Amino acid sequence: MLDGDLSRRLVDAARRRVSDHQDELSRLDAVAGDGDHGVNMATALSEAMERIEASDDPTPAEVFRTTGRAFHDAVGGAAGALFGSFFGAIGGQLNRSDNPATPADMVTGMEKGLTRVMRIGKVEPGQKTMVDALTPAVDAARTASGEGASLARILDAAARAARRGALSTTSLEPRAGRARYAAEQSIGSEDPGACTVALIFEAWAEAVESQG
Amino acid sequence: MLDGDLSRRLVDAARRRVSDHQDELSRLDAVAGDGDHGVNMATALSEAMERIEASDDPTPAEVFRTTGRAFHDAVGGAAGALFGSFFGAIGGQLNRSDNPATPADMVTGMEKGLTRVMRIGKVEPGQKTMVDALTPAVDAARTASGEGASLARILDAAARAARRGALSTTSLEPRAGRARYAAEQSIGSEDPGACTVALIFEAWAEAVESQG
Amino acid sequence: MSVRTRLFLNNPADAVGEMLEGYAAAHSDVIKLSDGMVVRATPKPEGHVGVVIGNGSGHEPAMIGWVGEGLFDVNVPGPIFSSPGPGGIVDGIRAADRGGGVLLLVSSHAGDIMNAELAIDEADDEGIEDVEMVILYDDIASAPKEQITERRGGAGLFFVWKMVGAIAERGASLADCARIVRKARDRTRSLSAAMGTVAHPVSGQPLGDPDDTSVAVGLGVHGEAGTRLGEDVEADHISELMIRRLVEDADLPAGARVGLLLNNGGSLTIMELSVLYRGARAELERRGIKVARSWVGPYATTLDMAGFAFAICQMDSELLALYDAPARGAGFVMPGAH
Amino acid sequence: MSVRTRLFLNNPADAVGEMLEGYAAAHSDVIKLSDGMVVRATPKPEGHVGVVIGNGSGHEPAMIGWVGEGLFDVNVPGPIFSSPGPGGIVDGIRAADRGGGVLLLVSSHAGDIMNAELAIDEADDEGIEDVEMVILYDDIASAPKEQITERRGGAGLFFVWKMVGAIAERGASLADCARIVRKARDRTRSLSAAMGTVAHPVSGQPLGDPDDTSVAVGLGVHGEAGTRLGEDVEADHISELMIRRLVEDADLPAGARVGLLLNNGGSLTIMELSVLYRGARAELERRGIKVARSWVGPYATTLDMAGFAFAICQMDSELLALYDAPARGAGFVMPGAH
Ligand SMILES: Nc1ncnc2c1ncn2[C@@H]1O[C@H](COP(=O)(O)OP(=O)(O)O)[C@@H](O)[C@H]1O
Ligand SMILES: Nc1ncnc2c1ncn2[C@@H]1O[C@H](COP(=O)(O)OP(=O)(O)O)[C@@H](O)[C@H]1O
Ligand SMILES: [Mg+2]
Ligand SMILES: [Mg+2]
Ligand SMILES: [Mg+2]
Ligand SMILES: [Mg+2]
Repeated sequence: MLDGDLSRRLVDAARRRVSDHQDELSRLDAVAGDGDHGVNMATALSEAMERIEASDDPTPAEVFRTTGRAFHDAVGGAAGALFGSFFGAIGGQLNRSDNPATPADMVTGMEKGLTRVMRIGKVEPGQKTMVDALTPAVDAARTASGEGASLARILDAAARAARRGALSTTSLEPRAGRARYAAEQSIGSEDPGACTVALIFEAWAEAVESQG
Repeated sequence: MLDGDLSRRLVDAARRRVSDHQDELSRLDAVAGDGDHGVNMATALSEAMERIEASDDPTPAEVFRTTGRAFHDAVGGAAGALFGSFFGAIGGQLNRSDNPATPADMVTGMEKGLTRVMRIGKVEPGQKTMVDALTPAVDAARTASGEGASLARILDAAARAARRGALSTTSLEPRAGRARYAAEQSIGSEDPGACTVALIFEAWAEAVESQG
Repeated sequence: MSVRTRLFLNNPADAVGEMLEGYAAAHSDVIKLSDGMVVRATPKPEGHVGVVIGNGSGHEPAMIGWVGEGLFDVNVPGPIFSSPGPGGIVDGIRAADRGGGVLLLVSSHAGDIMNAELAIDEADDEGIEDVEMVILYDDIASAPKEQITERRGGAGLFFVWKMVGAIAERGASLADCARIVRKARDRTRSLSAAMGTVAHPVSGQPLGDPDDTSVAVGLGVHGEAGTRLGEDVEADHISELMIRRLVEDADLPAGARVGLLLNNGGSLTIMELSVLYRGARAELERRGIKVARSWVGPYATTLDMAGFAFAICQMDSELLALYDAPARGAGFVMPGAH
Repeated sequence: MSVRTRLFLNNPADAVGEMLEGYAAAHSDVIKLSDGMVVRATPKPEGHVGVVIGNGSGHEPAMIGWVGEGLFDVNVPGPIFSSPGPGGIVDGIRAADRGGGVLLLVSSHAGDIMNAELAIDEADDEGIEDVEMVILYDDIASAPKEQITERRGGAGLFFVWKMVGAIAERGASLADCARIVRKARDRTRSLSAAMGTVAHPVSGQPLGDPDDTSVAVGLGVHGEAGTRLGEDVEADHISELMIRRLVEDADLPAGARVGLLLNNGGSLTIMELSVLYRGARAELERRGIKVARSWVGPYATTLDMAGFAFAICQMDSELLALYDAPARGAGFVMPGAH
């Protein structure tokens, strides 16, 4: 079950993982983008954790909505809008659920988040964006959840799928985001946003597993 | 004897010699100055030759005055003013002499030129400037001329003295020109203006010698 | 040649905030800082349309230097190269609202559009009505003409900013302001060029290959890569090639009157800008196109990029009058008239 | 970090001439080219004092951008970093002569002074009378205070140019113009800093060690070397140190009112300038000195040098009024008032 404390630990695990890979993410973004993706993600997640720590015993909904807003306020840009809306959608769904929330609530939130990202970003899978990691991750989570799996198993399946999805972007030509103006340069290197998605799900899977 | 044709060939010899050493002179100026001395001198002497070639059978006075004005017009800066006034003074003296002029007229012109340079530049010998090559050159020329030497012998003596003078600037600390603001940097390298003086007298000595 | 990775800053993470403080203090007669936004020192009269823009930092004097009389009412600066989030834009809309409606201008970049759209929804939720958003683009390198709405925003948008600022200052309606914005946009084209690249001041990451010294045409304002022209290209050749592409894209006939803008993308010298301008002007004249007004200088920079952009805007008498209307901003300069 | 040795130019040997053509064409409403000189598009009334300056190129917008109403009447541009020769200066004096006498201003650099002195003699020979030359200096790094007349000219001279331009425009006598020049000069101090160096565009020669990335204080406007401060110095530290040296050299008491100028020596970003300005302003305020007017931007550049200079001028009501008088030049911007 997903309570406020676990939610907080999920965001913190994501923060740590992304910070550790910050330079790599910026380097990936510099290939055809503006080289700030790692800074953006690390900044937003730190801001999120600061706000969460400052609030008193937050609910899961509050944790995820706060995270979404931190992305919107602290980062802006494409990824701020998209990741912020993804976290915000999870928070919105959890707001409609009991506290603690069920794994199924979390999966529904993730599905809503993916839908929002695709609408706001005006992208489909295959355009070399974060959606290429998020779509398989959410699919895998939905399947696992449908089979009645635990949150740990669900997130583990999502993480593996996200990583495969992120790797699959290497050979794609970008069709969205500012990288598309320099499409050729980017072939042969992974999409930074997709890589962040994989890192977040991997951090979540480990965090839930380690709590047993 | 110094006629219009020989005068023209002196300026041309100086032009060729300085152009060949242009990069070296700029490099010397970059040590503590603004790195343009070679360009300045080469530009001025080319401009001088263009003007001289454009005039019909010029007198020695006309050749040297034209050269002085070319320095003033085409280069400006410290060296434009100083070298321009040096050549102009020779021209002014030859204007008062017969055509062709005697070696003694030429030496008197050089003496006047040195005096002007020291007045306009407000420098004495020992301040790491062109004057440290020009002073010994003019002294040597005066001595040789007093002994009744030929123009070839006079210029040869001047060239040797100028080169020794230029080399002697290596160990000096600059006290004039913009190099003085970065005095330490410049110790250990020759003054570019002094080096140009040596190059010019060497070119003159060879040009006169080769004509026999 | 390579990039300057160390700037005269304190902690680079504080650079945007400290810049805003310093800039507002130096120009306190024109602008002030309010909640992280740049606003006019003297607000517009009640009932007039407010004009707002949000944008990433690192492009100064855009847009902090363009807040003032006859220009923007509010600029919401985001992090370096990154549009502000929806919350900031909603604050900007609120600050610009003088009861006559608010025009939210967006230079077409994925992040800017997304955040603006999120902000419009949020403003609507909060009951702020009468907000119109217009997306602007002009960079002919970013999409073919058939997909003109896919193009990104470049230095040509300064024509649009100037004209809408002027008509809003006169008290025109929101609809009329939006009409001018679209009209000016549709008559504007830009194209950029640069040599080398710049580094992101926070990550220190160069945005391109620092050892590639060739000239590229068609870069984005955040250092997004362009097409390499090769080394040792003469300025006249570059100007001619760029003007040709602009004129052809805009279908400008002989006899057309244009405003010509030459944007300093960062560290070009006035010597280079003047030589490039001279070449562009000659090419336009060869084509029988009359340069009625000229702007040469820094408009939208990319930190200290050794690059530039040309932009042209086809004038008519309505646009020309708006272009010539007085304006005042910390980084605003009136165009030269010929 | 290293220097950019290739610029957007045609043949570098033609750069100054082509720059003048392009710059004059872009700003044809303010200036025009005449015999290689930059002159006002609309000359001053008869009987007024003409103000002339000659200087090396490569420092734009100095001084080509400062010709116009309330500023210079004539600028005689020389080759890159090199003052024009006496012939050009005499032409400039002749062009500026409106029958009220001519003021020849010289920024103290060896070559500039020599050529100006030769020109004064030549003008005298030609029967041009009523020419007064004033030599200007402000750079505290170039000589100790006891040898103040040995100091060289720096970015602070823009205070002097502005004030003399204003009083000459009003029709003051030659003596009164010269008095203002000396008064403003004696109340002005400047000091510069930079990292790295630049290359001479014609010779391609870097003017310093291109691999030395440390910050230096006290450079000359032609890239002459300064004193190294070390690497990784914070902007606030540099601002504080420089302002302290300026205030102490000028003996400014608490309560003094100053104009503050922050000159972009070439390629600094507005982000850096704003952060540096913020630090300087804070240091002046800590000392109880009131910043009455601010100028932040490119005044005298050294091509694309990553450097800057601070200058302060102690105001009184006479100088402040001249400082605030309207003026118009292609590169002139009114100071911010606080
Ligand atoms: N329109 C879009 N739809 C989906 N994802 C996008 C879109 N635009 C950008 N992204 C994602 O955002 C990532 C870039 O993020 P970041 O560098 O932080 O933002 P910015 O592009 O504003 O600098 C890309 O790698 C991509 O995954
Ligand atoms: N005041 C002076 N008196 C004599 N010679 C000088 C003086 N100032 C400069 N020079 C000479 O000029 C040379 C520099 O010439 P150049 O680089 O062409 O001029 P600039 O200093 O104007 O760039 C110096 O090496 C020195 O010999
Ligand atoms: Mg990015
Ligand atoms: Mg020199
Ligand atoms: Mg970005
Ligand atoms: Mg020089």
